[in-house]
Amino acid sequence: MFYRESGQFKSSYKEDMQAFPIREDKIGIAVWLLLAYLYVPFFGLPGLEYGFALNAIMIPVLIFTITTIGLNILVGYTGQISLGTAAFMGVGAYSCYKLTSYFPDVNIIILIFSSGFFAAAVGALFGLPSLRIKGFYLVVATLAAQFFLEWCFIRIGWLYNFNPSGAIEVPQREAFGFIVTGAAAEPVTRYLVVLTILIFLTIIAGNLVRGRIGRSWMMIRDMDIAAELIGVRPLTTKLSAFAVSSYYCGVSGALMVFMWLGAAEVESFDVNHSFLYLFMVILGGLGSITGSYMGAAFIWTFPLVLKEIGKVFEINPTVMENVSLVAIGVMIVFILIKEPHGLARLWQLGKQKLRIWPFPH
Amino acid sequence: MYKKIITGAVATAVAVATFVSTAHAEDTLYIPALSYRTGAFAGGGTPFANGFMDYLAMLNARDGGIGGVKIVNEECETAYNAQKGVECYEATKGNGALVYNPLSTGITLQLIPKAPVDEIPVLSMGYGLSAAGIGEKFPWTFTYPTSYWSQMSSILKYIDSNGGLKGQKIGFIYLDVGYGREPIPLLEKLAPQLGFEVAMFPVAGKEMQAQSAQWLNVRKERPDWMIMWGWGSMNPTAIKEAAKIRYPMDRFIGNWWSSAHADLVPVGEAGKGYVGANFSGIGTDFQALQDVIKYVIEPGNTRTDPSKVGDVLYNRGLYNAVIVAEAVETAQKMTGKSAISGADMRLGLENFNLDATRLAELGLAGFAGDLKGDCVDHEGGGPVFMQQWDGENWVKITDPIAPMSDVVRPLLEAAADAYVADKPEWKTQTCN
Amino acid sequence: MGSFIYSVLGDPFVQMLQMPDFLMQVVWEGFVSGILYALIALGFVLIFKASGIFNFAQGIMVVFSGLTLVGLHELGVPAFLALFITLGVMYVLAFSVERLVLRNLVNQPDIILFMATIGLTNILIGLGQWIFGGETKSMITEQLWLPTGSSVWEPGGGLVIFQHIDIAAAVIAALLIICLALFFSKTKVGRALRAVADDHQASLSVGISLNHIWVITWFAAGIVALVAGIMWGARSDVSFSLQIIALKALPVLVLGGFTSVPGAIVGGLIIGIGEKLFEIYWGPLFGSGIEGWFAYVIALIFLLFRPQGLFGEKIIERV
Amino acid sequence: MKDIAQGYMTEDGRQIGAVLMELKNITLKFGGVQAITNASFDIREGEIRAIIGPNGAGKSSMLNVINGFYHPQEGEVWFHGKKRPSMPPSEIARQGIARTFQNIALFHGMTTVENVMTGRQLMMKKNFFWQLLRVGPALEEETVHRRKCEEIIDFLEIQAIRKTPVGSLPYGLQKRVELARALAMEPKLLLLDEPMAGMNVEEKEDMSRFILDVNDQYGTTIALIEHDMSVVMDLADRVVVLDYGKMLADGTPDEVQKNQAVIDAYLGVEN
Repeated sequence: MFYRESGQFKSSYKEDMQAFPIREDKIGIAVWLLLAYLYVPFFGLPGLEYGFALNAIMIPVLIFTITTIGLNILVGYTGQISLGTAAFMGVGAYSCYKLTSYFPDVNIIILIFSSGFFAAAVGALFGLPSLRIKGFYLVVATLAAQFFLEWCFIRIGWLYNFNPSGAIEVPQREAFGFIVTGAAAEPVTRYLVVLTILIFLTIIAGNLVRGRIGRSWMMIRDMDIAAELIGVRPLTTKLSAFAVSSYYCGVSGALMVFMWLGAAEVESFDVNHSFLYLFMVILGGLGSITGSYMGAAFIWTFPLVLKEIGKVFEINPTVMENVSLVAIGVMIVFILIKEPHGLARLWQLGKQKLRIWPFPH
Repeated sequence: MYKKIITGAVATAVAVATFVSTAHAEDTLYIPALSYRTGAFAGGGTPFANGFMDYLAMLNARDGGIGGVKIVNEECETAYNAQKGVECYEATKGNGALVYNPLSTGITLQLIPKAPVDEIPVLSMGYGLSAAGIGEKFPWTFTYPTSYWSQMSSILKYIDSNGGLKGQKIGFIYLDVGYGREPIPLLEKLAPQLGFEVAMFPVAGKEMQAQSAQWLNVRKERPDWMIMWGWGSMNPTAIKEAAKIRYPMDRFIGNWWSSAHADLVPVGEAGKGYVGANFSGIGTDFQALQDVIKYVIEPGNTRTDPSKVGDVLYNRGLYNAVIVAEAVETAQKMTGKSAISGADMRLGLENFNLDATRLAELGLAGFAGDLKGDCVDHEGGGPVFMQQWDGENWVKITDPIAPMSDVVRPLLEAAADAYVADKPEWKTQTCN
Repeated sequence: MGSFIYSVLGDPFVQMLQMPDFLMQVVWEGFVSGILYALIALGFVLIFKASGIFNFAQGIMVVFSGLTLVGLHELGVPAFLALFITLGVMYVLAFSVERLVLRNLVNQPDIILFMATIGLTNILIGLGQWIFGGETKSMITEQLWLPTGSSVWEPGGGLVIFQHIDIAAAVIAALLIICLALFFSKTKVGRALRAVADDHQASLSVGISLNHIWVITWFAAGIVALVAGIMWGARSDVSFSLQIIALKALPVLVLGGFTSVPGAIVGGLIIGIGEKLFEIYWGPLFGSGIEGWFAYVIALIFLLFRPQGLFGEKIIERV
Repeated sequence: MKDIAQGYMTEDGRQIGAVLMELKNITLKFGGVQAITNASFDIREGEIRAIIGPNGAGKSSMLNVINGFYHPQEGEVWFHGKKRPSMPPSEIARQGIARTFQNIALFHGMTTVENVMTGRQLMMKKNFFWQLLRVGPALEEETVHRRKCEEIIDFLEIQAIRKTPVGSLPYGLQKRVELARALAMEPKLLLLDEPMAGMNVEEKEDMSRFILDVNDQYGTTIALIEHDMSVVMDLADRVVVLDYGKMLADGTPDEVQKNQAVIDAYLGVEN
């Protein structure tokens, strides 16, 4: 009724190759964007305290969405599993910190984007073994990256300017005349910066996965031998996936520390966080950018909702924390069994239902 | 099937939407407790949180709160995870939080810059950023009753008074994260001054329970004394390994996060002689603790295992609550308001006076050393005393040992300057 | 430069020769942790052989089984009854994993199954903390009649200390491996297991129930996990941080090959002894504390040159 | 056998050109197993060359040698008159050799049109940064190749399933998509590994027609493996017969059919 594609014809391949060929989808995206830019900055989220809505929900969810898109490029699109996500984020965060100390006057947003390149380089380096090894062996290689980098974040004092607390503390920096980092930065400024970066990176990821490079990733994922026999070079393809994925992780790591946490030590980049991001990818949907949004939002807000439910029923927060661990585990298994394409696929099915609503037959 | 999932998703969405921040009436004192009873360090987080919550609950039950105002003490689980810590902070600060006790160095570091902006003080009791003890530079952060650096200097004094420090080799075994590495600059500075040698034995966070390599190294290096900055399951493992290589226990000293019942009970007899630093009383032989038992534990309004009341970490959590309560009361007196704000609380934290008389009034005679709030000194410069494990329990073995403030203070000031240096708009204060 | 070369190639060996008793101690400690790594790796191998699943939850199974045992004992259950019940719990776990997870994921890509076991890890962490609390617990060593204390050997004025529990760990691990070997070669079920490992299709055609086999292997992996949990718990304590240490089994598997039981044992010993030697004699060059990643990096380098491991079979790809 | 040194005319009147690929004394071993023993034959420009033989004769292995997935222990592969050095299969694909697979190797996560587009990968040159932006030249390029793919889709009559994920297609159609993908590569040499296996008569007829049309319209050289002898005899210009890795015969379908060794080893079963 409200959602249909019949009657919409494409007269050129260009039109058919758009990200959202269906008109209703375009309207939907526009509504989301309007909400994100015009509603949230002024009113936060309905029913929630403004500061909480921005600082504890919107900003982290947007940042984790970048991480999830990045990891999805690797796991969902290229089929290479990685348990080193958090460490690659750390590379981004520590490089950004070093860049701000070397170039205090450069626009911080440029530095955040640049720090992604360091993560990309490190990611590609640890992705090298993926040429010879596959599947579970790669798990071990990425774990090696995770643990080795964690060690570096602690041991190389230069990375945190030999700060006795061993942590990186975000200095105050401005961009375009606004304070965007440090405690004095307004949540709404940080929110808008993160949102804009996310949208920019989403568009780029969307372009990549629909084009030649994305196809070569998916070829490797679906059948690497056939891909090779068609002329895809496994090394460059896998490395490009590792690099692009790590770039996203690096940028999100820098954003996480600079736009959200304000200070971080190695604990924020430990292996448990790598699992968390993998869960976001799985739950959202392997190989789906929309799913990345959903996965990040769901995994982050689910425990918060549980906490609130716990308060209502006066269940102590420890129990609720454990309930959320178990529930997320169960959901992961359930999703893998029932719908490996995750929430994104459910969303599509929902839309399909809408398409024929209210006359399902 | 999909119908169910979608219904579930809708239900979840509704639940999110009904996330109403519980409005707290003006006449309560809202004190959030960022605690961790899950995760790798739950063993230490649980008793601390219990002590903190039980004392405040006792004040509510016995006195009707502080100054006649009820305390609302809300627990938020952080799992010792900095991300969840931020989320807990944001979830609670809107309710009019008076003070944050982050109970994790990582979370403390995140809250320090937020405190002046949101005007809610941070009390990181004996953890967090040592430099925050400089009140002029960190008006909103407190590390009462002392800092890691002061503590280390007290431990060195203890060694000095037990056969001298000069020419000795001190082994330092630490959890290889920010917390464990913090005293290293002090050790490196003091070693040449006081003529001792240091050997470092880092223990990686995820190798906490596999320390045989470190202790083999200890056996190779043969230090005269061992000092430990450990936490969680690192502690009992270290003591067990020390016993294995037959390291003399009475020359093995843990800091105040490495010498609790939770650390030594699993070791038992093998840990006999192990020394630990502490700044809060042991046992339940205090009127205030008896009140806690009477008003909170016995009626069952708690999650505490009754047998663990009076344990080291329980009492430390309780002491944290005592400082908070005292600051609240001071603030109430100073401002004349019964329901105070975070800014008032800051005043209270700078002006309370927990001297021996006051402690006795609170039913805590001899529970801790004198502690006086101060504008300049947010560290308290408090002494620590040494306790020893007798195989079953902790026994206090020394009087409070004052820190080497003359050495520590300049170091703290330098660190504070460094912290502030790259923050142009950082708010400092001048005292008097 | 010269002194650097000396500190890499000279000094460590000089130290070894100067203190042979200490070297022996280092090797012994490495041997014992190697045995424990091997035990955990063995759990991985069992499941991988029978079902091709890389069971990431093996590490948490070690913690979970240990916690169940200690937790039950804390509730007043006598030690050996608690042990028996824990075995029951591990069977129930194996059964439910097969019924609720594996059965529904047959024929899915390996990567999906692997991710499912990560989900399972989360479930077990949550359940374990929920039921038994997150505090560190001490293992009921004496109640299980395991030895404590130590013996000293003084070769030529030196000192080597052997913890009795370590000796027990080595002996029990050896017994367990022998039992498993006998089980595989002498019993009907064991032979069926091997058939499954060799060829799923073929074993189906001779009428072996795959589901039944899976339950048995997961149960066997559970038993191995329990033994590893008891031993590690007795050496330090039972806590959730053991789970990450258990991941050390992964580099062990890389070295030994995913499908080889002797590979798991040899790999475990190489990693265990190698990382101790490296940490003690070469660690100071890196500022010590390198055990956290050493094994992984070794595995990584090894992967580049011999991806199938020491004992694994070479993979021939077909189209 | 006719003298074919300079090319020859087929029965249906097509002119066959010079040697495109020549395999000289190929021997391939897997451990102790000899998959191919000393096999030599050539493939000429524009011809349809069939490789036949009983199961296990080494036919698929031979295709794998041709496209570089297996490296023979002995022997040489000459392509375009040059000896081909040992190189990874992706490079060989870049020289213009495309293939289909016995057990369909489509990319199951993608739709038909995306699968066909993968065949154009090698021809798309715009670099990473254009790809990021997907405007101007990159989009132009994408459109050009998309148009080409749509032509092939039309040619093979699979327009209806254009946007369908290939995993859900019936077997026969999957084979056709695979052929489309290989054609999209505009190969100089197209290798078809049992293109008609598992098809019914009607599908086989369709597929035969497509193969002939491809050869006819695009002039593509084709080497194929097939079991169905009647199909082979209809399609192929020349046939190589392998048995247990050894060459039994090489020649036109008629010649091969009359060859006593072939009849004994293989066709003999039918007679």
